[in-house]
Amino acid sequence: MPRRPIQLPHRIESLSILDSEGNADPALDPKLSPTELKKLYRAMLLSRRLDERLLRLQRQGRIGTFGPAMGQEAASLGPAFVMKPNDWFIPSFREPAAMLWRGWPMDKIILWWGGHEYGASVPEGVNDLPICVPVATQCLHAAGIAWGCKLKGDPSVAFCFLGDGGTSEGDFHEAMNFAGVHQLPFICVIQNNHWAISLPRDKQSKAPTLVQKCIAYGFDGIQADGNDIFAMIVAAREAADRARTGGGPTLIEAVTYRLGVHTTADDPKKYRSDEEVECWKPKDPLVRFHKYMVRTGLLDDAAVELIEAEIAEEIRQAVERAEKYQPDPMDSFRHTFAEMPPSLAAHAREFLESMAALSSDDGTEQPEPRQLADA
Amino acid sequence: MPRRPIQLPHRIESLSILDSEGNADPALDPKLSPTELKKLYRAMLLSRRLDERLLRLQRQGRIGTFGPAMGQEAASLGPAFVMKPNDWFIPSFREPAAMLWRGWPMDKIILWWGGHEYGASVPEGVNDLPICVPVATQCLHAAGIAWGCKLKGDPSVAFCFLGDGGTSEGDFHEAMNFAGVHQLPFICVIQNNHWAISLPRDKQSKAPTLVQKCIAYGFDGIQADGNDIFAMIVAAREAADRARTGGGPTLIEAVTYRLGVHTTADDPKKYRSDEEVECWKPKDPLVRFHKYMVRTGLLDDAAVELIEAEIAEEIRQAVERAEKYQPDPMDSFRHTFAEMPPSLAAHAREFLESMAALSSDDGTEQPEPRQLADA
Amino acid sequence: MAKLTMVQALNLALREILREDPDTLIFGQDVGKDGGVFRVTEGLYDEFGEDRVVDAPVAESCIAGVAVGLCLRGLRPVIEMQFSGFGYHAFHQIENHVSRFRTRTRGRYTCPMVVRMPYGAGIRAIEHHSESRETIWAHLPGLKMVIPSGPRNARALLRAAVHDPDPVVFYEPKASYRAFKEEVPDDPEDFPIGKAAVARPGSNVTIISYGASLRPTLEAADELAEEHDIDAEVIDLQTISPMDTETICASIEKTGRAVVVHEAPRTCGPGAEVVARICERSLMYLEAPIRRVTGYDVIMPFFATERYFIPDSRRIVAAARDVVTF
Amino acid sequence: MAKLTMVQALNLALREILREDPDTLIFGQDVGKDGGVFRVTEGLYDEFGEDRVVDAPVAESCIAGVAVGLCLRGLRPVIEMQFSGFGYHAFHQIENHVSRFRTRTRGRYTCPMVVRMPYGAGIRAIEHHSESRETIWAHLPGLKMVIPSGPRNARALLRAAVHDPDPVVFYEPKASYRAFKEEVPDDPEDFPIGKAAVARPGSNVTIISYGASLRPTLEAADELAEEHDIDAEVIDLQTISPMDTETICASIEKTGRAVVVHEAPRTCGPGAEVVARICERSLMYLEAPIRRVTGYDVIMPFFATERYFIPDSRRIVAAARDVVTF
Ligand SMILES: Cc1ncc(C[n+]2csc(CCOP(=O)(O)OP(=O)(O)O)c2C)c(N)n1
Ligand SMILES: Cc1ncc(C[n+]2csc(CCOP(=O)(O)OP(=O)(O)O)c2C)c(N)n1
Ligand SMILES: [Mg+2]
Ligand SMILES: [Mg+2]
Repeated sequence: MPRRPIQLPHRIESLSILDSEGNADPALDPKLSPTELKKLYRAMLLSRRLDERLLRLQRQGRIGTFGPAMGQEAASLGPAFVMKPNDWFIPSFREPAAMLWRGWPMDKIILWWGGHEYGASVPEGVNDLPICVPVATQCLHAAGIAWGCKLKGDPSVAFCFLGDGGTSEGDFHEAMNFAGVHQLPFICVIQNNHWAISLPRDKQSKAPTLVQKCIAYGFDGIQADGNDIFAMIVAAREAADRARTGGGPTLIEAVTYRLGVHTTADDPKKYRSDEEVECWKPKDPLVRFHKYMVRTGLLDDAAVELIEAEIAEEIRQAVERAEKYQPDPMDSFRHTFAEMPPSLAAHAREFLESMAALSSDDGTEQPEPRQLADA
Repeated sequence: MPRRPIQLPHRIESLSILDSEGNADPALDPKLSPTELKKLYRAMLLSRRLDERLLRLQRQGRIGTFGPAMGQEAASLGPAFVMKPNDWFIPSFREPAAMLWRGWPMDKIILWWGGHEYGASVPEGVNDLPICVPVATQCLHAAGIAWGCKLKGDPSVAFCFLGDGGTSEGDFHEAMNFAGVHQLPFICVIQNNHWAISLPRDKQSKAPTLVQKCIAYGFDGIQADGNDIFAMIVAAREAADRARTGGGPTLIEAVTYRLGVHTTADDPKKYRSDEEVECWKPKDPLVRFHKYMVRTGLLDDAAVELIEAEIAEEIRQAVERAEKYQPDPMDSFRHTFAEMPPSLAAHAREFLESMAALSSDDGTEQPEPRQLADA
Repeated sequence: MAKLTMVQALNLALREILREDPDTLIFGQDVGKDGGVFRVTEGLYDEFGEDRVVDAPVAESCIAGVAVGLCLRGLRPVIEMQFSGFGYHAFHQIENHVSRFRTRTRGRYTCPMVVRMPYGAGIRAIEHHSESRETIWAHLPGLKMVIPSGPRNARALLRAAVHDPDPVVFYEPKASYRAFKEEVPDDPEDFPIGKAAVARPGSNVTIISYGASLRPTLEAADELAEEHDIDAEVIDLQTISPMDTETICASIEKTGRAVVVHEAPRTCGPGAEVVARICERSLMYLEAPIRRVTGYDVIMPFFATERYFIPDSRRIVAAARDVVTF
Repeated sequence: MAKLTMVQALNLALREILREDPDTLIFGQDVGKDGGVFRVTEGLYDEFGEDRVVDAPVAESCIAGVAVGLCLRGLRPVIEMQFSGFGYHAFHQIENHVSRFRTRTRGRYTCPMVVRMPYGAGIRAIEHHSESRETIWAHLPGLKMVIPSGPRNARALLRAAVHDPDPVVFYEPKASYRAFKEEVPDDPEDFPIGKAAVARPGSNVTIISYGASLRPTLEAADELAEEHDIDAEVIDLQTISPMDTETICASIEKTGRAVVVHEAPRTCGPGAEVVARICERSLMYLEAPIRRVTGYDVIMPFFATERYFIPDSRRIVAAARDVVTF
């Protein structure tokens, strides 16, 4: 036929399971065990409380600029719940819920925002990448990891996260396309929180959904309610099953909302209305999950209080540990290369002299750089 | 509904009008006048003959590496036919047919391949960009030009060309997305010639068509037979009408084939079969258009012979003009900045001395750099 | 005359150029309603509207490449990379096209754009927000590379950059954004691009610096004078490329001694170029080796320890004393 | 011992490392069946198959970023940018990630990859195919920058680059790809990264060069000896960063005179760094200003006139004579 519509073989769907009142659609409910549900609830709450604590620490000048993830906890926690230990988790910067779930020591997270490389030194035995600042660059790392797994015959899956803004970057495109070509075990989760700092979602792309971008790469996608822990689990599980059985990549658009500031350096009042934020509050993933847990009798006020107390203590201890951390500025020289070349060793000596002079000069206490064997 | 397929508002179609026997579908035929048809035929033949001549010049060492466009003439000529003089034409490197149609002096094209900036110095009064080498980078320029036109209230449209390989670059993605957001008068023509040097189309992207990539950006697209001058004209005209009436961008996938080498530095025998090439020969746009012209009585052998003779002479003269061209190497200094800063002027003096020494040293004839007032 | 911070001075310059020339426009992430993450474009969206102060998607190559198109169409974009650490995403557009359009088309097309980027350490920012990579731009032929050191020259150099017929990469030292105020004349002024300034005249040693390092350099000069009886001449490069050899060498030929100061890593940093030019033209005037007080050849650390990696007046004083007592 | 061109020597090195280490793989545009546009990977696809010699889509950031992921997963990719002029597309991945993974994770993750890129002028290639931009890589902490000058060191340095636990940008002088043959030992050899070589011993003047410029430099040295009675020592840097100050300065302290030669533009080029290091350490040995014979600060022209812009032996001889007779 000389003129005809083109049929697209790939499917995109939208999914939501838990409503604002905390009712789960029985046909779609992933039917988790009470233990699982309680663990998930606690994890979501933990992430929320840690965010709140970090906001206070920032105001007190005890950490630097901080970007909270409030309102987006389900979007990363759902997929984290689905990940196996050997799967790879490639975060952006709004996935503390998933990081905690994956076993990151909380003090590392605190220290990342406190300006310490220690916070990026991924715990041994955990297949995760550290927080990634340059938007969408991590998508290519995830594709590379997924490809590496495939080449090695390792059944692990790479779970990659980015924001709605990140979809505009070339690196997102190049990663998605590559993952499609090689049919990689690659799951890309877009946390569409409707804002990229001050740019609203509809100015980021004319595409009515972000999930439809998967069509450009020839694979499937699903738009899930990102504030619905069940929808996120189901979407991620289907994607993971597909990836594990050689079915290739999946794009998941998690429709969520950034309830707070972009970072503590940001003032959202300049660009968005309070009404919009109010509208989203009832959809808060924690509120909804809480309603569900109470409604199903898995939690009551007393149980929640207990969890809150435990969490408060856990956070208190982590802050304490974090604030005891003493960096060694020589580490910058030590970890530039596996071995220090002579010209860098000369810089290291210069640095040591400068540190010594600084301490003797102004009498202030400076971190004690450990001498280097090779400097 | 908790789980449902997502409906896409945008339309993608495929279009072909002229068949391999030179029959045009009467319902879709753009009904050009005999004069227009003859002009188009001559233009297509001119581009083909120039390509052939450039291949010979390359073998004789009279120009450098050359990338022919044989087999792809209709894909750029169709859109060029639709462009108005004030529209902007942003080529890649396989659009000599369109360049000639737009009025580029043939010697400039020859001199571009001959290693002279003169070949990139766009004729005054023509809204075109020169040949662009870094794949897909020109897409952003086209988007910027389209935006500039829109901001200035200028009804011009930007026509941008790239290859199937180019669609993998981040810049293609960023340009398409931006054009969508601002609903720009931007037409992007992918010349899908099935190869990016040695990478076949199906290894470039898993998407079954390239046109479907427009869905990622929220606008319409059409897959046209790129070896069919009529399909290309109709597709481009619809896109241009949409652009001119504020309807935003269009993606056109021109399905064509690179009949020749990637460039004269390339040996396609290493990676593709002769059978594949043979398969495509009957679809050659020039062959099909020729059949149409003969069938409809617009041309006969004598007429074609006359055109061939005219073209041969035109090319001969252009080569002669091109080979008379004398570059001034000082132009590199002259055109680095509007005004030459003192440190560059010092380099220019050094250069002049070196040129003088070179001429006196080896007695060979060197281009005579004109002295600079400011050097 | 008003006393302004650098942010205010840059804002003033942008307001002036938007008023002056209807073909100018501002394009970058969050430059609109938000006024820029550092507030450099504050209020401009309200005054000039959404067609002249335009928010970009999160895509830096897009910002630069679209700006090329705008230039070709006759506009004069002032684009912003939110942090210089993300300007690398646009490196290919700037190398492949911005720097070349004039020469490859023999002047038929040009790219009179300004690429603003906040750079450098010292504000306790997160990873990737603290580098100084001026070398990579200064090395590219066809580009100019400008770095102001204070409110007054920030305003005057940014105006000049916009008026320049060629592309200018304009690094803004974010550590100096709000660190101090300076008198900025009410009447618009442009400082010439390609000219260094003698920020403090002196006779015993020449200290060459620019950007955020100028303040510790001037402090060092004061201390050298007060405590060590050394009269340092301080040169503020202002333009990294094309570099003003004349002003540098004239000073060296007077003082015979030099120290170069910058935050960028040492290897192939602008300081190397300063030294090389001195050695080519004024070697025989040198009475002591030249010292480079610079960033070390390491990645700028996360902010908890970054301050030890930024040249401070102490290191500059020590180097100048070494050079003078050589 | 076989006499090989540089292309053959590089091919040999790649074949060796693919045989040696099953975790290595080659990834780049047209490296597979096509054997690379310069035939450096010829035959490797046939020997090692499509999982170890892999064609990339036309997307350079993809090549580099995916290679980061491969490294994190324990592989050792050797990636190719088809021409250095398109390596800029990957600059952000290399700056933001390749150079930093070790330091930011304190050694938990590393990027032991090699980024091969043909660079430089002299083969009558089209626009964007003839630049020398080693500075932009040499300036980045955490990266090593290596440039061979002939078949033997090309093979030995590429092997060493692959064996290096850190990322190496490996520029290949395409003008030298087939220009001459050299004996390459049958037994594998690695040359140390970070070490310069004395390519020709001498006593009157030190000429420091690398890559494609080494040949005209050696020609110049011959001419200086034969026609001008000047005995030049030639140093082949081999590694641009980390630079081997020791070898350079030891030579200067012997000869007292220096010329630096490279094709890259002069401003902030590697030559500036060489001069700066000499001035820091060996200034008092210098008997004449140092001369830089380099590319000019212009865009490398299209090929019809490019040869006038590449340092040739004539310019080197003239500079060396000036320096010696100063
Ligand atoms: C490559 C790059 N460009 C710009 C920035 C500055 N920046 C940080 S976050 C952000 C917005 C990102 O928006 P989105 O992807 O939607 O993520 P969100 O912040 O909403 O989670 C920008 C522009 C950056 N970090 N990296
Ligand atoms: C950014 C960039 N990367 C690589 C190249 C080298 N190169 C030139 S043409 C080409 C293939 C392009 O394929 P396609 O876009 O399909 O265009 P075609 O050559 O088929 O017309 C490549 C990789 C380039 N010119 N630019
Ligand atoms: Mg967002
Ligand atoms: Mg193609």
